[in-house]
Amino acid sequence: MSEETYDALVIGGGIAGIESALTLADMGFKVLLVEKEPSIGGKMALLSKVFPTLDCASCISTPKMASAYHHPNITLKVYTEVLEIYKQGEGNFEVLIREKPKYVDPQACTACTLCEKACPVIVPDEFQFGLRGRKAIYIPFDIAVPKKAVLDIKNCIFCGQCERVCPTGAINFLDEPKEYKVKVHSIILATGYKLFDPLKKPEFKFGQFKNVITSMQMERLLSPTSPYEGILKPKDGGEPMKIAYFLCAGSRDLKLNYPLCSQVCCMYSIKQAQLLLGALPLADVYIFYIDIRAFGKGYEEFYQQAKAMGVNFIKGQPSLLDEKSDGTVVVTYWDSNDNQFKVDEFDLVVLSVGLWPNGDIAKVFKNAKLELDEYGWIKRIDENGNPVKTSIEGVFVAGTASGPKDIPETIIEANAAASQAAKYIIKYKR
Amino acid sequence: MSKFVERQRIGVYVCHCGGNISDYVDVKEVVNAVKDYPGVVLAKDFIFMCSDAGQKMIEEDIKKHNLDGVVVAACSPKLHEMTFRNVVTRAGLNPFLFYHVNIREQSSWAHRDRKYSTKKAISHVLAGIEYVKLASALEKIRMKAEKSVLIIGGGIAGIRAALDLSGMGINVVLVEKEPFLGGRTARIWRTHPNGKKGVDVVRGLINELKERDNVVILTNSEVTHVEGFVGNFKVKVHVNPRYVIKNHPRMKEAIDVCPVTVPDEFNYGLTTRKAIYYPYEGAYPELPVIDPKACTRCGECVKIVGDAIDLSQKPMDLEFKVGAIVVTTGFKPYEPKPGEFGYKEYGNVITLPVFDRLLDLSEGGNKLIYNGKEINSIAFIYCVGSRQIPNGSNGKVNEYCSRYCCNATIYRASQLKRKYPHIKQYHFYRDIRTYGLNELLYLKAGEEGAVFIKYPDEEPPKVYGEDGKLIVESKDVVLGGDTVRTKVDLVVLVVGMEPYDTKKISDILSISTGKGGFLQEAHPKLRPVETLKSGIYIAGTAQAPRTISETLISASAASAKAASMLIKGEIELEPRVARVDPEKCNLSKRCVEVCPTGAISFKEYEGLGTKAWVNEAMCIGCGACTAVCPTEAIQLNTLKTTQIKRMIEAAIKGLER
Amino acid sequence: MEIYLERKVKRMEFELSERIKMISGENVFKCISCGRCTAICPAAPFMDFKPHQIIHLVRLNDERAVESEAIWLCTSCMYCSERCPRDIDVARVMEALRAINLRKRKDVVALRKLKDLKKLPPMALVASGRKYTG
Amino acid sequence: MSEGYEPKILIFSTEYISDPAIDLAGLSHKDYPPTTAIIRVPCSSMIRPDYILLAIKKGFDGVFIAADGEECPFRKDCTEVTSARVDEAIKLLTENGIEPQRIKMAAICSVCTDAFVKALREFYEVLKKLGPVKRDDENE
Repeated sequence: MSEETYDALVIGGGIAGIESALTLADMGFKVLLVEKEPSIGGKMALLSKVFPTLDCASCISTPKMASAYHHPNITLKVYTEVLEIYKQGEGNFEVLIREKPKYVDPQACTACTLCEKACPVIVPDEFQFGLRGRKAIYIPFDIAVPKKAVLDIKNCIFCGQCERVCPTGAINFLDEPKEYKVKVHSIILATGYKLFDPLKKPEFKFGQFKNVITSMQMERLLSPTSPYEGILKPKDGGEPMKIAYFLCAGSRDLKLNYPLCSQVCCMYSIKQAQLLLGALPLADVYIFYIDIRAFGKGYEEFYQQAKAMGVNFIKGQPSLLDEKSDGTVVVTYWDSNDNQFKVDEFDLVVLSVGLWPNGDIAKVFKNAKLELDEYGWIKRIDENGNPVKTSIEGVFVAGTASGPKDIPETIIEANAAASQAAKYIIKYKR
Repeated sequence: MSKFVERQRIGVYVCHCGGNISDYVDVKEVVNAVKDYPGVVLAKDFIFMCSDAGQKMIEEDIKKHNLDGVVVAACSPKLHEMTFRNVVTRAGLNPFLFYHVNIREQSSWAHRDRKYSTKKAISHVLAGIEYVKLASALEKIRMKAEKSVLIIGGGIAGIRAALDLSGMGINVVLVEKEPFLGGRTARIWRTHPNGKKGVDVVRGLINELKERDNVVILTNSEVTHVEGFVGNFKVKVHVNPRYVIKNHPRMKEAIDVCPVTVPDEFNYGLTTRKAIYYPYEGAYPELPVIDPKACTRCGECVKIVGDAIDLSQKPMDLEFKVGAIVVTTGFKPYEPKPGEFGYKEYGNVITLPVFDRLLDLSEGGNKLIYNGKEINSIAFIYCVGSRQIPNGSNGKVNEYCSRYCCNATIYRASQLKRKYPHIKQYHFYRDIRTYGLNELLYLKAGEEGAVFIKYPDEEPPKVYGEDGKLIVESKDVVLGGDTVRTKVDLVVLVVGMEPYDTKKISDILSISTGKGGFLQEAHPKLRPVETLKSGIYIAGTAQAPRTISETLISASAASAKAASMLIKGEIELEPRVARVDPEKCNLSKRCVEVCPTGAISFKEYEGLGTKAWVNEAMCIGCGACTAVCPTEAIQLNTLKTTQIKRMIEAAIKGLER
Repeated sequence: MEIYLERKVKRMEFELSERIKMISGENVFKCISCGRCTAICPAAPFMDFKPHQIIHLVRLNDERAVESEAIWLCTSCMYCSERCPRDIDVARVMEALRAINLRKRKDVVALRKLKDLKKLPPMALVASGRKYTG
Repeated sequence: MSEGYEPKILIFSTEYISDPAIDLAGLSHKDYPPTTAIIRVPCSSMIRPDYILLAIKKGFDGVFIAADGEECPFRKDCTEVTSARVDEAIKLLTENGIEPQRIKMAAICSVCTDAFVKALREFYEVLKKLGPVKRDDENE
C-alpha cells in the first residue's frame, strides 16, 4: 500500500485548525485536516453571536468551513482519529489514522434528511447539548460541513428504515473502520478544549434543578438555529424573566484542582446578557462575578455598554441554591455593591462554565514526548521567543489546545502556527 | 469594448436529487419549459446530477454538442458549485460559463405546493440561462509580486516577523526609528513565565536574526513615503546618520573619554550616559551611536578610534520595492498627568516602566533604594491611564483596558517577593485581570502575602504626603466602602499602553486607526492581522495592548498572511473585479466615492482622455460601483448590469407561466 | 524555624495574618473575595463582619477581626471551608481568631447583648456556649 | 381581484450571507411565499435602483433585498451604502407613480432564517394590501 504524503497534518477541525489549514494551503502546501466529529467547525459553529462586535458566529465560521472543504490543497477527513504518530527525523512524521465507519457513503449521500425522518430512535443531541433529541442516523447540525448523514451505530436498532428510504442507496451497515498510514512533514495541533462538566461541582445543582443550565446551552438557545426557537426555561417552557449568571463555574477553583481562569467566560456572559436583553426586553439579568476580565480590544467598552444597558453586575458569588416547586431557583448571596445580604429568586440560572484541557493528544506521540503543563494544556516551550512551539520540533500548537483563548486570539495563533509550520517544512522537506 | 456575442449553445441540466427535488418540482415540466428557450440546445434531467454518471453525461455533452454554456439546476451552490465547475473545466469549457441554479433549498424544500415550486424552479432556471448567455470566459488575474516585505518597527514583533518571513524565503527590510533594535521589551526587568530578562528575550531573537542573509536592518531610520499597492509597493526610507561607521577594538575607550553626560532615556533618566553610547550591554546593532543633540563635536572619541567614527556623516534617503508591509510600531506607556495620584508631586511616585528599570539597576544588592531611601513597602495603583471614565471635562481618556498590566504587575510582585522578601506590598485594583493561565501568577502572589484591595470604579485611591511618608488612602469594596489607609515608601502607578505615533504611520500608509488610536484590523475575527488595505498587515501592540507572547504570536500571524500572498512570487486574484468601459465613462466620480478599497482612480486612455480605471489588485468585487454609475460604464465582470436585468426579465416569465 | 516562630509569638510582634497562619496553618492572602463563604454561612446574616470580610481584615492586619462578634457567631459548620475555591479553611481561621481572644482570657460575646437572639440558629448558641469554656 | 391575488416578489440575496440563510429556511421547511424568485449578488451594495424599477415594470409586485448588514464580508458600511441605493430606488419608484412600499430591505445573517421568513411574510402581506401594480398596458 502506497503511503500518501502531505506537507502538514492539522489535527482538529475547529476554527483554529481550519484557519491553520487554510493559511498553509494558500501558501501552496498540501494539508491533511483531520476532525474526530462528523463535521468541522468545532465549538464556534455552535455559538450565537461573538463579542465584542456581536457578529453572528456562523457568518464567520461557515465561509471558512466551506473554503476548507473546497480548497484544492486541503484533504479533509472527518469522523477520523489520529491513533499513532512516529517522528522519523526532522521533517518526517508517520501517522496512523483511523476513519470511523459512518455507515453512510458520503459520496452518495445528498443530505436529503429522509433517513433522519424515517429513523425511529431518538437520543440526546450532543450538538444541542442535550436540549433536544436527534435520530440515530443524523446530520450533525444545520450548517455542518460536509453535510452528510452519519449513522450512530451504538444507538442503532438495525430496523433498516433508513436503508429503505434512502434514494441513493448510501446506507451501508457493513461499513468498517479504515486504518492507514500517511507521511507528513509537520504537524499542527488544534485539538481545542472541552467544556467543564458542572456535575463535578454539585453545589451548582446542575442536573438537580432543571432551570440551572450551562452557558453553552444558553448559547444554543440564543442562536438563530436554536433548538426551541426561543429562550425558554427547561422546567416548564415558560419565558424567563430573571436570569442569573454564575461566573467562574469550573475555573479559578482549587477545590477542583484547577486554579486557571478560563479567559472567555466573563466576556461571553456579558455578551449573552446583552443578547438576552435584546431577546427578552423585560428580563432582568444578573451577573455574579469575582473580577470582570474584559481585557481584550474593545472588551472593556463592551462591558461598560452592558452596564449601561442595565445588566446587573454583582461582585460576590452565591453558593447556596434552593429550588421552589415551580422551578424558580432561590439564590443567597452577599452584594458588595450594596453591602447587603440578599436572597433572590431567579427563573433561570446559567453557569458560565470554563474551558478545560483536552490533552488526550499527548498519548498518540509514540516516540517523542509532547509535554503538557500540570493541568493538561499543551505546553508552550518557548513562551517569549516562539510561543507556538511545542516540546517536539516540527509540532506546533494553535488555539485553545495550549490554554483558554478567545476567538480573535485563536485565529491569530492559528496563523502563527501556520507560519512556523511553513518555515519548518521549507527547512526540512526533502 | 468589443461587441459581445451572446452564447447560443447552452446545455441545461435539471437534477431530481433522487426525489428531493422531483417530489416537489415537476422536473419534466422544467425541462419542457426551457428546452425550446432561445439559446438552449439541449435540456436534460437526471436522477443524480452530481453522481459520476451525471458528471460524465455533462462532460460528454459539452464535447459532443459543442456547448458554450452550462446551467445546472440542483441543490445549493454551496454544496456542488465547485463539483460542476470542475466538470465543465474538465470538458474544456471555461468554468465561468457555468451557472449553478438552486432549485432544492430555495424551491423544492421551501414550498409544499408542487405547482408553485415548479414555477419558481423554472423562473430560477430561466434566469440562469440568461446569466450564461451573457457570461464571459474569465481567467484568474495573475500579477507579479515583489517577494519582499517591509517591516516598520524593530521591537520584538518586528524581529519575530522578520525571522518568520526570511525563514520562508522572503526578503525583509526592517526599519527601526531608534538606533537599536529591541523596543520596549529590552527594558523589562524580568519576563513571565521563566524570569528571563527583557534584554535576553530580545537577544535570543536577534541571535537567530543574525544568521539570516535575506534581512536588511535599517536602524535610526524612518519610513517617509509609501505608494503603490499589494505586490508592488514603493517605499522611501530616511536613514539618520549613526556617525559610528564600524567597530573598533578601542571603542570602549572612546565612549569613556566622551566628556558629555546626559540622562539615559533607556533607564528613564535613572542613570546617565555619554553622547556616544550603547543603551545596554549587548544591544544590537553592536555599534554604538552618537546622539547628535548631545554631541559637542569635540572630537575626543575620533582621536581614539580614528576613521571608525565620521562626524560628518549625512542622512540618506533610500528607496525599496516591496510586496507587502507589516506595521509593528508598538506602544508607549501612559504618562500620568502631573498630580494624578501624586505623580510629579511627590518624588516617590513612579510608573511601572520606571520601577522596572529601578529593579533592573538594583539587581546586585539585596536592598531596594530609590531617591537615596530604602524601600520597605510599596503600593501599586492599577488602571492608571486605562479604563478611565469619561466625565465630559477631562479631555481624551483611555476607556480601554490595557490588558498586560495586571499580569505584569502581579508577576513583578512575585519576583519582588523572591528578591526582597521584607518589602510589604499593597495592590489597589479594580478588577484583577490575570486571564487564562496567568491566574497562576495571581494565586502565587497572593500565597506569598501580597495584599489586594479593591477600590470602587468611580473612586480611585488618593495619594498624599504626611510626615515625609506617602499615604495611600482608598475605599475598600470588600469592607463595604470602609476607608483603608497605608503608609508606604514608594507608590508605583501601573500605567497602561497608548499607541505610539499611529497617527503618523496611518497617514503614510493610509490605513485607519480605531478607538484609542490603535491601528484597526480589517475584521477582528475574519482578518485579524490584515488592514483594509490589501498587502498591509499589523501586529503587536500597535494594534492593541498585548503581552510579549501575544505580540510574538500576532507577528507570526502577520508573517503567515504576508507570506501566503507573496510566497509564489505572483499574486493570484479571483477574476471577480470591476472593469470600466472608458467609452461610456462620463467621469461622474460616483464610483470613486463608493469604493471601499480606493481601487478606482483615473487614467489616461488613448484617444479618450482621462477616464476612471480600476486597479484589479485592489478591487474586492463588491460591485458597489456598478450600482452608482450613471452610464453603466463600470461593470462587475462576473455579474454585469445587463445580466442582472435579463435575469430579472427571465425570472418573472417563469413565475407568470 | 520552629524556634524563630516561638520567640516571635512571645513578644507578640507578629502581624495578625502571621499569627493566624501559625495557629491555623491557613494563608488568608490566597483569598480573592468571591464571597462564597458568606453566601453559604448560616450565621452570616447576623454577623457584624461577614466571613469573607473577616479574612480580608486579617489580611489588612486590622484588629477588628479579633474584636468582631462574628467569630463568636461562627458555628464551625465548615460550609465556608467546603465552598472556598481558593481552599482556605475559613472555619479554622475563625477558630484561630477565637483562640487569640481566649489566650488573652478575653471573652467577648455576652448572649444577652446579642441582637436578633431569637432568630439565631440554635446551633450558633450551642457553639458559642462551647466557646466560653475554651 | 385581490382574492386570488398573489404578489410576486423578487429577492436579492447575497452570496455569502443571506443566500445561505434562505437555503437554511428551505432546509428547515420554513414556509414562506412561493411566488418569489431569488437572484444572488456578491454584496447588496451593488443593487442598482433601476433594477428595482425594471423588476416592478416587468411584472414583480415588490422587491425584497436580503442585505448583509453588519456581517458583510466586503465592506463595513454595507448597510449605509445599500440604504442609499434603496433611498434612490424609492425616489425612482415614486417618480414613476409606484408605491415606495414595494421595496423592502432587511439584514439577514447567514443563519437568520426566522428573520428572513418573518420579514418576507410581512412584506407579502403589505403587497397584498397594496394590490397589483398599476402598469401601462404596453408593459404587460
